[in-house]
Amino acid sequence: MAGLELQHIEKTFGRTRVLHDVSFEVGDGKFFVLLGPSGCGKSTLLRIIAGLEPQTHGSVSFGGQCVDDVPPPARDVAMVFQHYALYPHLTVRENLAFGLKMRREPKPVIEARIAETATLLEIHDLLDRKPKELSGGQQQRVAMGRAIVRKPRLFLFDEPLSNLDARLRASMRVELKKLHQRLGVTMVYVTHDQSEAMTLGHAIVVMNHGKIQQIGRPEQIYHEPANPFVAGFIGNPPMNLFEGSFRLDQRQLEFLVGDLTFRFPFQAHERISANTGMATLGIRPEDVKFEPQGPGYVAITGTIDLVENLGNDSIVHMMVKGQSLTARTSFGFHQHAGESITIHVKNFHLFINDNRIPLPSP
Amino acid sequence: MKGLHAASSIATPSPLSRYSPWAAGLFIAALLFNVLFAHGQEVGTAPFGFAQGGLGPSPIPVSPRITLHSVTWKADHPRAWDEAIQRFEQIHPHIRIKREIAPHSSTAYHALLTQKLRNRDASFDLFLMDVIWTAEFAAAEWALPLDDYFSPNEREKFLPATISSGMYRRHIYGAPSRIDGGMLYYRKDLLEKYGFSPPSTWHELARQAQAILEGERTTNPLLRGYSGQFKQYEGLVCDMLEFVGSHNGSFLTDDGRHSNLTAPESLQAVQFVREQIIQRLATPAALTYQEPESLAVFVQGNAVFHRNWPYAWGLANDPEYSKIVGKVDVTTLPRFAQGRSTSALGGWLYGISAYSQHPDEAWVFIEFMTSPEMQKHFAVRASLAPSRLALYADPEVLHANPQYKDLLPVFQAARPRPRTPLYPIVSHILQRYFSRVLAFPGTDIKEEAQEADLKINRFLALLRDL
Amino acid sequence: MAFPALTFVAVFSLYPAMDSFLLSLYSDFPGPERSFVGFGHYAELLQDPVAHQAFIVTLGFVLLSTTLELLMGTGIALVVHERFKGRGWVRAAVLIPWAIPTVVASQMWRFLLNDQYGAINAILFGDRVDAYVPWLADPWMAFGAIILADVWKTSSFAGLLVLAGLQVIPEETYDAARVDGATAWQRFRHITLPLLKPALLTALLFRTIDAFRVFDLVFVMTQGGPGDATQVIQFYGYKTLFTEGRVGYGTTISVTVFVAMAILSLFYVRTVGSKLLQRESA
Amino acid sequence: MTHRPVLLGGIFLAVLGSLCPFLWFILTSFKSQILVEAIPPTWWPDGSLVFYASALFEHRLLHYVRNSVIVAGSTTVIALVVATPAAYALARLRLPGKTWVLGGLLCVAMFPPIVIAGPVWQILERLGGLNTHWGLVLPYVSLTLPLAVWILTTFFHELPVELEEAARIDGCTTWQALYKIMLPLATPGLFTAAILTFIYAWNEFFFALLILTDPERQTLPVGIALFQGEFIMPWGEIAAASVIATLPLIILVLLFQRGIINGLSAGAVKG
Repeated sequence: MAGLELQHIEKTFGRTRVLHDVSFEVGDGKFFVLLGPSGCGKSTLLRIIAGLEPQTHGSVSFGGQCVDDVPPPARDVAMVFQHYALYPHLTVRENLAFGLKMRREPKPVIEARIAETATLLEIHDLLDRKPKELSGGQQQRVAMGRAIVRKPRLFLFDEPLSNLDARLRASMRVELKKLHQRLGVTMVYVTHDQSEAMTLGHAIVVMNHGKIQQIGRPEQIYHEPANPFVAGFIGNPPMNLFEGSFRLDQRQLEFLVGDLTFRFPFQAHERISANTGMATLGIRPEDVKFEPQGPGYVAITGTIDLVENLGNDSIVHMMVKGQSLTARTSFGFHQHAGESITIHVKNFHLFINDNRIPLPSP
Repeated sequence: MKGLHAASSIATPSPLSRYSPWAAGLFIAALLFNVLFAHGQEVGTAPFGFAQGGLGPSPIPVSPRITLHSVTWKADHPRAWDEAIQRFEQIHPHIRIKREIAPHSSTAYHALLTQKLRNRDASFDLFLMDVIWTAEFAAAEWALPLDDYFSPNEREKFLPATISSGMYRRHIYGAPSRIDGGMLYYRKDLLEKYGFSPPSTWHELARQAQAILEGERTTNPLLRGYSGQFKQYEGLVCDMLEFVGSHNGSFLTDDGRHSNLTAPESLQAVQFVREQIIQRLATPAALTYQEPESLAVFVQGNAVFHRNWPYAWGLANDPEYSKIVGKVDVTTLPRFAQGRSTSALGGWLYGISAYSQHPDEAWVFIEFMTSPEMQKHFAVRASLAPSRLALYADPEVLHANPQYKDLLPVFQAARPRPRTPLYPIVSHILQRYFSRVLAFPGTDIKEEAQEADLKINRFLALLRDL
Repeated sequence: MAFPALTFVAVFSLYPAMDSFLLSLYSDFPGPERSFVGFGHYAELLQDPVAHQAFIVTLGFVLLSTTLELLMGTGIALVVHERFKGRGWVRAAVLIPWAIPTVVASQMWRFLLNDQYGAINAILFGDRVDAYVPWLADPWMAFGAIILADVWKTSSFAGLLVLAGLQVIPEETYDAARVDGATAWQRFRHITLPLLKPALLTALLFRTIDAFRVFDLVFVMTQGGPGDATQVIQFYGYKTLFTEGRVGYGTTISVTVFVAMAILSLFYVRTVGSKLLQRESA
Repeated sequence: MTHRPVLLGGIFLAVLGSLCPFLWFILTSFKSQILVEAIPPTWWPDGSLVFYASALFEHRLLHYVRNSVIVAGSTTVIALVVATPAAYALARLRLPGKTWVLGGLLCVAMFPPIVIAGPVWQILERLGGLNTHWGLVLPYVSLTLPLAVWILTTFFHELPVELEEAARIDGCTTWQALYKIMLPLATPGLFTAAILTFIYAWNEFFFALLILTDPERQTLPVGIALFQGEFIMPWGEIAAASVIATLPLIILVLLFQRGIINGLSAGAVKG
């Protein structure tokens, strides 16, 4: 087992640069998630870690050892692919045994490991079937099993759950988490699904356009997104983001977005007043309150457009002075479209020049 | 000319070429001696002592056994050939004959053989060659001159036409295996029925055929007047030579330097073939016929006259194959009023490859195959017309082939196709010309002949520059 | 990994082809020593009426035979694509012509087309023997006969390629069309045909290449006759090179045919073939 | 389907058109000589086996069949062994000129045999390959490679790269990944390439005639073509020989027609 370190990884295909100076470190035994929209370079990064793709610059090391010149078979990693990549002509048992055979493990060891893995994943019944006789979830388990059975020093997952339906995905997520707890091996997990990232990862790297946007623990990423991209990418429904500019009115700080004005109950600090250009203001839907709150809250009035009732909570879409805004409320919400409503917000996220600026407390 | 001498010097400096013709005689005597007295010796180990002792400085390796490779076609009478070769191997235990089989058709056979020779292939020693190739093979120095092996005395015993077909510029390159000549087969029953004697001119043939066709229309609507070979292939050149030649025409001028197709005699003969033979007597179907198809028409009883080679006699009288057994006779081909009957000379010669390692042994084999005994064997067993003159008086041969007696004059006067190293090219031009004027009745014969003349002359001119 | 394959191709195809090309630059006459004539033979070819005619005959053959083969092939493919009892046997049956050596198939057609004992005459005219047609005697019909034999021999191969194309068209597409009220003909015209285009083009390419090289058929059936009516360019090349021994001119003819075909298929490869290979990044 | 009669008609026509000409040959093969060239032709044979006897014993047909099996078989095996890695490399390499390599291969497939025959003959003569089976197999392999590579390349293309990567991560070398994982999956494509190669080698006439003049080594098409004697057209023997010679291929096609078609649909045709 080992940690993983990436230093200044760059990758170009022809003239397109898909990775820009990517560096991070994954602690031994951690569950590390690479999160980003499709095409952000996260899969390429994973393939570079696996050795399937050579990087253009930079280096990869496992447990302090540089593996740049180590071919994939010798890197001792296991990978679970998006489409599982089970060998269609082999039975489940043979699929599991394949990697061990390639490494010339003795037969009894192979059998013991298969038995162990089958128990762990509860796939005993499937061992003698061919992949095409399995359901999607079963194939997924086998793909996982093929990785586990090898006892590699590093697990790599390339969107392993994206081909499953929602329920199965949720339950597999739990199992994966348990599995990690039991095995304690370093795992690198690529996904575009932020909820998978939040629930699974010890640490998350958010990537976009081949660049790292933010590295941090899930709660860090949620509560203190480093830039508008991360802020908009994490959270469901996504954060409301408003482009606008600040104005200092009678020592009162105002943020203007078209006709909409946010009046903050506090004064501007230097970094805000120094900025005369545009800034981005973010409000998480779950931070919007419908009842009057204490001091420090900003109140705005708007009109309800649409209410999505999700059972235990509701998503309220509204128009506020020509700007649309989404809110999430966790208890019964009884107003209807067309009605006027006043909201109260205290938690704001502010980004200037794509950087997070902490707002002063009132 | 310089090339020809070079050719003989390419040949391994065998004792025969050095001490000939005396040595040749000695050598052969030694062989005969060997044959006569060395019979009991074991095959394969028999030391060929005579050659060594008898010829002193002989560089012939005393190899226990030599395999001669002979290029040939698949014979129509394979057993006759097998027997001949068995017999040879019995007499000459130190020589084995291995046959390499090439396609039957003269053209395809030629393509394959020349491909090998062009590449100086030393893997075969001797070959059968069509009489039309002598000039080409000699000029290219592919065939070894046989002057030292094949003595003038011996040559006199063969039909002159066959010997001259093996000659090119005063050297001989081929020993005749058999002779072929075009001849007229006819239904003697039908001719007798209508009171005709065999036609001596083409117009007479046409008249007789017309009369018989009209008379037989009800009994056999399929009956045709004439069946010959008019497909676009080498045989067409032979058939047309017989028409043109018997009208005092020729393909080339007498000196062989120019094409002569536009001569009026030639044009008229071609026109006769187009109008009388193809359009009327033979029907255009003849444009698809080679020998087998044209013979099929005849043996099915559907043609009055049939032009073919000597081999057809045997088949026409074979009840397994023919419906007209006993109703067939054969005669010389007709002529035009002003001309002389012309029979195209065909036949095959034995030649020795210039690249052979064993030319002496090859000659031993050739001599055996062209010996009176073997010529007789093939005449009797396979209806192949012998190239040796004497056999035309041989009772056994005549018993098997009674028709030969009358045909000897045909063979003696048989007319060769143009003798030029460029014969294949000339032949293709001729084939195209004749086939076009026969298959497209609207074409202007003279125009087509001029075009062919032009092309042939262009190639012949190249030769003169040599 | 491609090294052994490329070696093979280099030694037994490319080198010989280059060698031949060089040969085509040397004179055939006079004498055994050949002299360099540059592109003289190519200039001669441009002036050669026999070659022109052979080229036109070849072109006609290629156009007609490939068109007919694609039509027949599509028909065959549509039939054996349907599900019915004994389909395996029918498929095997239509593949038989393809499995018969061309030399044999051509002999067979020569036999079938015989003017006296040929089966075709017997089928058409029965006992009315006087009506029998000497198919190969007429220049046009002989040309037609060559095409007929080729179409018979290779339609099933074209059919095979088209059938393979049919099999990748999803059944749902037809269901959708049927829901939209398309008739069988409309479904064929507007769905099958457009989706079949790549398969048809592939078949067209392979058949065109082969048709350009047609040789065995003519060699066996007509020897180019009557009156050069069926003399295709390859046969003319063969005659010149192998029978007449004019190595330079003969290779010139063949090299020219090759170049014409190469241009044709490079055009094809660029239009269709590149599409074939550009989906890899998906 | 709703258009049953149309379909039945189509089946009838397709089978009739494909089989009838050959049926006539089959009928002919059971006739005796006098019936073969009878005018008008007679339909029904008299059941004579003369031609079969002659083809089998006089012309030693089985001996040609044996030679053809050897030549076509080894051509197929060698061509596939050589073509597979090449196709694999072409399918997987990220080369800009790949289309051109494939186009070039296609060009090679177009070489008229006449163009290369002479030089090939000379090479073989230098190698001592004339009149040997391997001497014929070598040019056959070269001539069938382009088509085989073409088919296999498109086939490998269809196989997911993921599988191969999984194999690499499981510890396979490139070669192991090829023959343990990709090859078994490409079986239909291999099969198609094999049958096309086999039929080519089985039917080829021009090179076989040129290279093999020793009757001991000649292949079937040459053998049958040489049935023809100098002046006799042995239709009956040719018919009988064709029937015998075609039987193995018919059985082959019957057994594997599904494989051939599946192989083609996954490979050559998609575009």
